[in-house]
Amino acid sequence: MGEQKTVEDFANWLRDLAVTLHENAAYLTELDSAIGDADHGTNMDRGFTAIVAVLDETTFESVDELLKKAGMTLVSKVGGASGPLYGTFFLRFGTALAGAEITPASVGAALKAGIGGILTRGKPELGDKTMYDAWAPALEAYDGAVAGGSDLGGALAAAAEAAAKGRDATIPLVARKGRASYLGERSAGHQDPGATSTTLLLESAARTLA
Amino acid sequence: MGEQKTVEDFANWLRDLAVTLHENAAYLTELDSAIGDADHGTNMDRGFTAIVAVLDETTFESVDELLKKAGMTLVSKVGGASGPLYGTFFLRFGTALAGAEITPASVGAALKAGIGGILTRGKPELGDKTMYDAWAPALEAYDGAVAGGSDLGGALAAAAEAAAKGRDATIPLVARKGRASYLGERSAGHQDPGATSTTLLLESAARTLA
Amino acid sequence: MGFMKKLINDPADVVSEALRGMEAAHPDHIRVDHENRIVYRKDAPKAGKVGLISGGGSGHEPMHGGFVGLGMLDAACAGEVFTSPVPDQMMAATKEVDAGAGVLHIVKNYTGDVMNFEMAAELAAAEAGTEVLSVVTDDDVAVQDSLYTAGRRGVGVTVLLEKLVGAAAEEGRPLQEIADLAKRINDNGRSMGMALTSCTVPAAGKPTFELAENEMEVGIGIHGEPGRQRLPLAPAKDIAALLVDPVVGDLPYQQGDTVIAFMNGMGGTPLIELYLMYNEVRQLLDRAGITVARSLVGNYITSLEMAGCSVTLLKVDDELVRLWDAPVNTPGLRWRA
Amino acid sequence: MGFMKKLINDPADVVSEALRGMEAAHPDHIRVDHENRIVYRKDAPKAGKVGLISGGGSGHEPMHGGFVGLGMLDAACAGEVFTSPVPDQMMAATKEVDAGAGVLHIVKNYTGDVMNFEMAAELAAAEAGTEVLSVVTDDDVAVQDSLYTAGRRGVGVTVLLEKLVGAAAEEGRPLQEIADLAKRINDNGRSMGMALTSCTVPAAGKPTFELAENEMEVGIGIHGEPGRQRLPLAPAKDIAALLVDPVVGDLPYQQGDTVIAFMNGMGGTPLIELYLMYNEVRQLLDRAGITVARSLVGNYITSLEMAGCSVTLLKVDDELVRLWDAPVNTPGLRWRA
Ligand SMILES: Nc1ncnc2c1ncn2[C@@H]1O[C@H](COP(=O)(O)OP(=O)(O)O)[C@@H](O)[C@H]1O
Ligand SMILES: Nc1ncnc2c1ncn2[C@@H]1O[C@H](COP(=O)(O)OP(=O)(O)O)[C@@H](O)[C@H]1O
Ligand SMILES: [Mg+2]
Ligand SMILES: [Mg+2]
Ligand SMILES: [Mg+2]
Ligand SMILES: [Mg+2]
Repeated sequence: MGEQKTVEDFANWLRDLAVTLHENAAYLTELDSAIGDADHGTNMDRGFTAIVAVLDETTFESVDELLKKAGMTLVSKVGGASGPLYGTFFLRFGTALAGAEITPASVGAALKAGIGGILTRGKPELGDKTMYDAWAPALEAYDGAVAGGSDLGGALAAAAEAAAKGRDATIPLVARKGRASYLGERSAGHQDPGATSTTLLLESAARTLA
Repeated sequence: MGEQKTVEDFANWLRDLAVTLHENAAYLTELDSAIGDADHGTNMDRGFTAIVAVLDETTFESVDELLKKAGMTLVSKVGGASGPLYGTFFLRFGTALAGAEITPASVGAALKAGIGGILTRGKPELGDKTMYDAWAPALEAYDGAVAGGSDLGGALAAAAEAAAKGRDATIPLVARKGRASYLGERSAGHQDPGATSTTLLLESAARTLA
Repeated sequence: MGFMKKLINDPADVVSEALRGMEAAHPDHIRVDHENRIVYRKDAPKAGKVGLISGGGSGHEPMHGGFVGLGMLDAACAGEVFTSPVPDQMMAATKEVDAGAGVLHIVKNYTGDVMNFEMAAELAAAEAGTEVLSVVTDDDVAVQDSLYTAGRRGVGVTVLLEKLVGAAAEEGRPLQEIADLAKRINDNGRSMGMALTSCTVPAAGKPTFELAENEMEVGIGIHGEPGRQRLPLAPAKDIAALLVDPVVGDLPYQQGDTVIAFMNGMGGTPLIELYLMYNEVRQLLDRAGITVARSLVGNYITSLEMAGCSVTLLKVDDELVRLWDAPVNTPGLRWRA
Repeated sequence: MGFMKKLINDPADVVSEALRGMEAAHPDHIRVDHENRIVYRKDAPKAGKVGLISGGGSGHEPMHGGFVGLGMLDAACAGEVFTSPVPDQMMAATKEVDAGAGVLHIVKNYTGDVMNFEMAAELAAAEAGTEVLSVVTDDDVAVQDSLYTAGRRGVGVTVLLEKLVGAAAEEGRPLQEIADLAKRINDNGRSMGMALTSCTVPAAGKPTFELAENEMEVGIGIHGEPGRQRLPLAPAKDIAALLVDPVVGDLPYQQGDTVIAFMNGMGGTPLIELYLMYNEVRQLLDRAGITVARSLVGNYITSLEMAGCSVTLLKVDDELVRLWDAPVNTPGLRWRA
């Protein structure tokens, strides 16, 4: 439980996430059909299938190398909006953990760095109806849990729960970023696909890094 | 009844036929959809609408002029297979009546000439699943009725009845001429559109020239 | 009448309004006689050149109006949708493009087209003394050929023939030579088509045939008519074989032959699929030992909004390849000009 | 997964198989790096010439791969269907076509495209020292423009821009001038599109949106996304007004302006309807006092098999008309070459 997490644990997270995204590919694409271009599930599935292929081939010495490679793989294989966004997230998440011990605090700082990457690339603001609407409350909840003494698993569980709330909160929003913004008022009433995949990512992390 | 038919009577036939074809345009096109290209009703309707326009504008001195003009109008306005076929029919039908008294016999000879035009243009044989499968028995029945002493109306009624039988007999046939022939065996089970319009033509004649 | 997913106004005006748009779009290539619905090469008649005329029902765009211009047709007569034009149109066009060297009528083998062009040729010869020869294209191997039937349909080869014969006419060759060349091209070409969907004749208002979501029609023509066979949907690889095999199997192809390969879309199939299909076709031709000298991929002889495709192969020699490469400048096909 | 009326094999292979077919069809124009899914102009890099690169999701054919060749692009990067390509592709293309004069990236304004191209430009500049400038097209008036949103989509103007800037690059003009020209072209172009039907992303297996038989979507983009408004089906005349009015109403058109008018099909709409629509568009432009210098009518920037169309107007001066008329020799657009 409270033990130091290893490269294997993070690799297992990525493998679990790949399975989850594969299982949810049709669902994510369906959400993207309503207010986008019907590819978010395929995009995420393609990216994480590629990550699993890398994991099968390569042995990683450190968590940061693993995560940076995951980010580079997403950048190279996904395309669309989600490729650079999730790719940059993992690149910066990994970079922040370079040389660091894996602690609730260091992971929190890395999450923040990763989300910073999303902000740099996509310039989302809260309420724009994007994945950031899941990431922002997740980070806040994570930090709060750590401040309250949670271990990594607990903090990730709190983050996942907050992400899910943020994801649900995207439903009534009128999109201002991403493809959904082209629909104007018609984007209201639909859940953002990226906020949904972000929630799956954090739920998987809470499951596998507990 | 047995009186000599005038230009007006023949003009009335064409007008009645125009109404009939207009009313049956969707039906004829539907038949042509099954084994052709979905235009027979539109073609016939366009042609006879043009004939009515001519009738509204022109006074004809003789039956043969009227019928030749009808034929030329069909040739000029219809196109497709039915334009030259019905156009040539009316051209030769009219030409055969030039200078002749309108009698059951002269009309019979003219019908034969008209059908000869169809044979020249389309080279149909009996059983090819074309309009000729209605025309051929119609002519035979007409001649038989005249030989049996029928007046014009009676002979036309006999012709129309035989045409209807010929039309129905096209249903099981495998087409060898026209577009339906492209379907091979799949053309069987469908009624030929041209045989159907030929029957309408003769039924209208029997109605208006009785 | 049901709803039609078409960009049209009154169904009766489709052809004439489309011709107006075409004229507006291509002022450098064509002029249009709207009363007679004839698309003329802007500078027709060309002194000393054999006049080339084609025509047929509308709904096959860009054929034929889009193939009017330098190196191809001098005039195209547009009929109603899927209905052959009338002799008056071909007569008017024949007189207009005759520059003293005679006129060739390029006719697709449909009963209506053949009869209407025949009447026009008779009348034009009688009235104006114009020398008219005709070539009838009949390349569709989906149709059983026989003396007792209407014979095979004219489909994809018509496009290639108009290009090749157009180039020959541009060289100033005499009418009989042009007609012989046309005949030779037709004899060396074969086609086969298939449909994923039906199409709707505007005046009819509903699809000519119904096709379930798991079905396709194989052996279709270009008039929305049903095909020879209804089959379950299949991968592109299998569809390519269904089209290529009967084409290659029919005379006159054999190992070592060189062809122009024409992958045609029926109107509603996007280019990405046509390229994908062409990849399959090329693999089959490679395996059959047939060399492709030139390729044409796109929507050139269509059936309104029908989804589907056809494959045409034309056996060529060096002369035909040279004629293919010659300049052409029409709305629908253009190169080296 | 339901049935798809598409000529494909495995949905995952659509893009790579289509690229193989494209390469087979156009051996004189292009070569394809299949691993990186890049379509190159056959003779790239051209010494001394600014390299022009575009790219984007697939499903818009002939754009962009069909616009590679003399007088247009040097390379096009193909993403998955409706998914922007990845930076590795743009980086590879950038290095390959750089002939010392720098490279222009032509990017349609979509979050994914912009981000991926940005990453590529950063990396290419860092790695190889190639000078890279970018132009982002955003001409779709269906989308409300605002500082706080993703902004307008890049649609039809992209095609015209690639042609015009391609001609300028062919003249050997320097990178900054080319980029300025591109910016000016984008600023002077506006578009608006509509759909009669949805389309199906192969990997998704079903239509992106559902549309009843009496409905149409107005204000759509090119990725099968729903539009701004769902309206009852209307005659071509009314649809033309729905498209032309917001385009003309937006800056910068006014009475007396001269434009290139581009009537584009979305992929499933046949040419006969596009010409008919263009006739309507021209009448509206006449009434607005706008002169059409050049026309382009056809399926050039598409959305798979979607039925529908878009109108693009680009305000031009004599120089732009001259660049438009300059030779172009690509699979999708070709003249004077
Ligand atoms: N500017 C942005 N900032 C943050 N997230 C964004 C932005 N634009 C889009 N997204 C996210 O990306 C998701 C769409 O991803 P995807 O469908 O894979 O890419 P694309 O939109 O290019 O098709 C959206 O649901 C949204 O959450
Ligand atoms: N060779 C022929 N001889 C006689 N009648 C024919 C021949 N070919 C076709 N027809 C008739 O023409 C009818 C079709 O007419 P129509 O649909 O108007 O023309 P098209 O076949 O050119 O579309 C057929 O139903 C058939 O009766
Ligand atoms: Mg998407
Ligand atoms: Mg018909
Ligand atoms: Mg017809
Ligand atoms: Mg996308």
